[in-house]
Amino acid sequence: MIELKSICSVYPDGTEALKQINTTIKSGVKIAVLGESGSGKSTLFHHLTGLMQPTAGAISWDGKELTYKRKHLQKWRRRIGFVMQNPDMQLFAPTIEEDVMYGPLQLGWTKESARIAATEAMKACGIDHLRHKPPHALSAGEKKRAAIAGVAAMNPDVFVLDEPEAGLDPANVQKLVALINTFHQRGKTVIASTHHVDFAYEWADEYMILNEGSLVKHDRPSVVFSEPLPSALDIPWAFEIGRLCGETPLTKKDALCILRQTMTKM
Amino acid sequence: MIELKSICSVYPDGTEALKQINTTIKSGVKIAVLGESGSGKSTLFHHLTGLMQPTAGAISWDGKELTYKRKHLQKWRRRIGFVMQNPDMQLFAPTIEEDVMYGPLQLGWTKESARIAATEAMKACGIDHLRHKPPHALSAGEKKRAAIAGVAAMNPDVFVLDEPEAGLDPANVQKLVALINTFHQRGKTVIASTHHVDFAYEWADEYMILNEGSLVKHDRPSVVFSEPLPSALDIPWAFEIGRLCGETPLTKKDALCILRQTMTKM
Amino acid sequence: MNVLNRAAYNSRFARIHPAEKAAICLPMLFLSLIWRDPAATFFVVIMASMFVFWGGVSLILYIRLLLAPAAFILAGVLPIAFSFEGWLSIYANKESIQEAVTTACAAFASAASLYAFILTTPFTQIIWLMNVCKLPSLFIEIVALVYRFIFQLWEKKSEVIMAQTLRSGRPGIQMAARAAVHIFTSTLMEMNERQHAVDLRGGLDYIPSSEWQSFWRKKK
Amino acid sequence: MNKLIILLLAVFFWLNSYTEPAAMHIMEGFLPIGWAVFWWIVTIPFFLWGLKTLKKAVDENPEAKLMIGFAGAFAFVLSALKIPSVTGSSSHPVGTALGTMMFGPAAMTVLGMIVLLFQALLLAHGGITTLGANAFSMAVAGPFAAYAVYRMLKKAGMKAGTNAFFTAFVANIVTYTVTSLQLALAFPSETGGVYASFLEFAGIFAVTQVSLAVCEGLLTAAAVNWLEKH
Repeated sequence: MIELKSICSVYPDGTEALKQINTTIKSGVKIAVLGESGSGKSTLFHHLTGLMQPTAGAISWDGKELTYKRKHLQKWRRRIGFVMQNPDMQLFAPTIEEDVMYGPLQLGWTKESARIAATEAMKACGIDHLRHKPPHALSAGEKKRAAIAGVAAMNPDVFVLDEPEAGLDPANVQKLVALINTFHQRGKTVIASTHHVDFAYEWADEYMILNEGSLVKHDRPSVVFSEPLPSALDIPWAFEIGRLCGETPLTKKDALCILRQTMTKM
Repeated sequence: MIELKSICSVYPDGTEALKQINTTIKSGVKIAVLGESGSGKSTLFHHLTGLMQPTAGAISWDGKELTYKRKHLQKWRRRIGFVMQNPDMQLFAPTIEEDVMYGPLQLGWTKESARIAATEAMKACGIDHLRHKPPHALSAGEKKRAAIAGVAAMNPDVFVLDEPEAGLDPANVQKLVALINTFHQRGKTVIASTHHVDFAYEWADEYMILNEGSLVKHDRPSVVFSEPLPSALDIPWAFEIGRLCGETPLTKKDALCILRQTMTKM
Repeated sequence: MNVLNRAAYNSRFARIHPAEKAAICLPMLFLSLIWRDPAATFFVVIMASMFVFWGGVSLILYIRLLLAPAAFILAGVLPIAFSFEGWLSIYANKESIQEAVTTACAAFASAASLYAFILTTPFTQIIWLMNVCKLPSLFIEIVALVYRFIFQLWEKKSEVIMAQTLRSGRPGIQMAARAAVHIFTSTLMEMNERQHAVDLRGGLDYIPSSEWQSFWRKKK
Repeated sequence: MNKLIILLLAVFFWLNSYTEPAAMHIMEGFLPIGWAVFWWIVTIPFFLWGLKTLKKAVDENPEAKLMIGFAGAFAFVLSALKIPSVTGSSSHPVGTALGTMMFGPAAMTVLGMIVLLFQALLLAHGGITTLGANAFSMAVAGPFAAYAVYRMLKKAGMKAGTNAFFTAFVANIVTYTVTSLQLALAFPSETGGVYASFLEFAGIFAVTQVSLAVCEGLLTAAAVNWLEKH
């Protein structure tokens, strides 16, 4: 369980990127973080992963506060894996396999155990067959999954994904959703930001809504989407249709199927 | 009117990127190009803008075939503006204003007329207030609009946009749709590729569907979405709802409104 | 680097005509070079600080910037002040120490005036100034390109370093080396796309096109 | 190969962190005005010559401009990579030898001056009045010496990698020697004149400079081998 206690973040030039964030992230949940560009999603992730130190407030894991000492940070990042938005800069080793093994090797694992962890992560992400290719030979969807595999190989408890579906085609988005659910089944926590609320609706248990640096809401979808949202955010199609039909479909297919049934019944 | 006559494109390594593309792009239409990653969307755009020369076939404008001579290419590109997916590749002047004025000045316009064109383009794209900033100080959405402004300042007849909405938040996507419609009202042709069919449905008159290098379809939405699509593509929510309710809403708001009315009527 | 650049285009003088700023800062620079004297140093440093303060730049940043050369100057003037006289015997006299002091003063004062200029003048204006000074156009074009690319590469660098940090990479020299190699190869991969962009926009000639405000003339 | 380059680059950065930057870049205002002007005058002809060769290259192949822009930006970022402070540090232009072999010594003069200009204006490191002197040591003397060695060894039939090692080694040592000489000329010693002063300026940094030169030699050799393969 991660607790954020009145986290404030002020940039050197005085802009307040985060204002008094208070919330708790239970383990094993899937959280979608919504909010327009500049609302503080990335900054929040930088604080979650210890890349930035809050101006005020504290962050703790199971009651133990993050001290920002080197040892503690290392341990923290071992448990919380962050996949950045642009996979190009994240895949820095000459081949995919070497890249996925980078994290475990940095943690001081033996080559053997690093290779085993990497192989498993690559399999989970469906890029096992690409292991000997250089990163630039991969498609956008494959690169994204390779970046996720590099984090998964370290076997963290929490996955933080920054706009994972940006630029992916629908087939790759479906693979991503499946991957998120795989992690969830293994007991991991998944936190992902996105601009596409329909994508989020397919997998998220909880939603965090950020607006101008404040955490406006953090709740289940039934609560979040029943109340008015900040102007720039949409309500998922499936939620609206479900509400009209009195059911709770999550995917497009289910929603349209239910809609069709309801319409013919009447 | 642009005509593509059995365009084939083969890469040096032997992969066929485009297979026998035959179609006509009428002036003043808004076309969405759909297809999964690697289906040839980008290659098609490279051919449209004369960046690549087809292995076989020809491309012509109002019956005049593109010869790929420097003079002709220059004239061609003056009339077709291409906004690439990654705006960083395209913004190379030290400030936004200079960057937007760049194209007109390269065409040999006077500074005065270039400034007038640039100011108008920046206003249309909503980045007028950023004119004196360097490109690296802008957000992703602002950079994208700056890149579009740089193309718009040259006042081309056709705008070709490669995945313009990738990575934009809903508010910026709405601005983009408005911008596309502005161009349309001024009599311009707009061709944009995207992975988000719901975004395309809000503005597109026609759809091109690419699959493994072949142009599977090029038609109006009512035709395209009534027939079976390649597996990786979705049907827009609004289209489905419209079909069920017997109307043709384009945006989410309209579709849900119509749906609500239909449901209560019954 | 980013700090200096951001300070420059956020300063109150960012839109002021670069020639006017140069007309204030460069004479101070030459003054401190010619008039190598502690009194001149004092005068120039005070003037430069006032200019920076008036320009709305944080004085703390300015002082922090000036401290760095101060250390270098000290290291640099030691060999001027002292000389070896025979094996392991160090010699200094009044003249050589005097020379060391004036050199240090001149260096410090000129650094102060140069930094005052840098902190209030965005690099784009410096490019414009070069153009007015009739420097060769190819040189200016390359400078403008380098300026833009530096920040793109810098962004990449920050991302690679961050990606390594996140995966338990230890900050240090090896990380920097890995980043350097990755930036180099990934940039080469992009070259084709960049060339396409250049072709599409009709060339790479830099044509300066900005307009500035003035300290004294009211805007039309 | 990639790993070797990373390793050598790491050693290079490490060695570089022990060099006093003032020794490699003459600070703004450090030189008396007479010497500052003198070095500007000496450098300018080389600069103009370099610009002429660049112009010819760009006219023949317009795509070269983009490449030159990137070479300059990369050299700058590399020199600023090591220490994340306000001013940045590490002054030595890595890759003088590589650039000389690729673009020729005259073109390197222009590129080197651009890098020095950005170091002065974006990193506040080096200076404008002393740019002439710095450019002469780093962008004129270094590349031209390197080019002479490169041509000589190439004629002698030496392998590209080994050649690159010596080229880079000489570029580094010549740059450093010329900088020391410039300082000695401006500030001759009371007792021993220019010569004693030169030994003094040169002596302080001899140890790190020679090891740096060896390391840059190895690095350049590895880079040349890597580029040949790709």
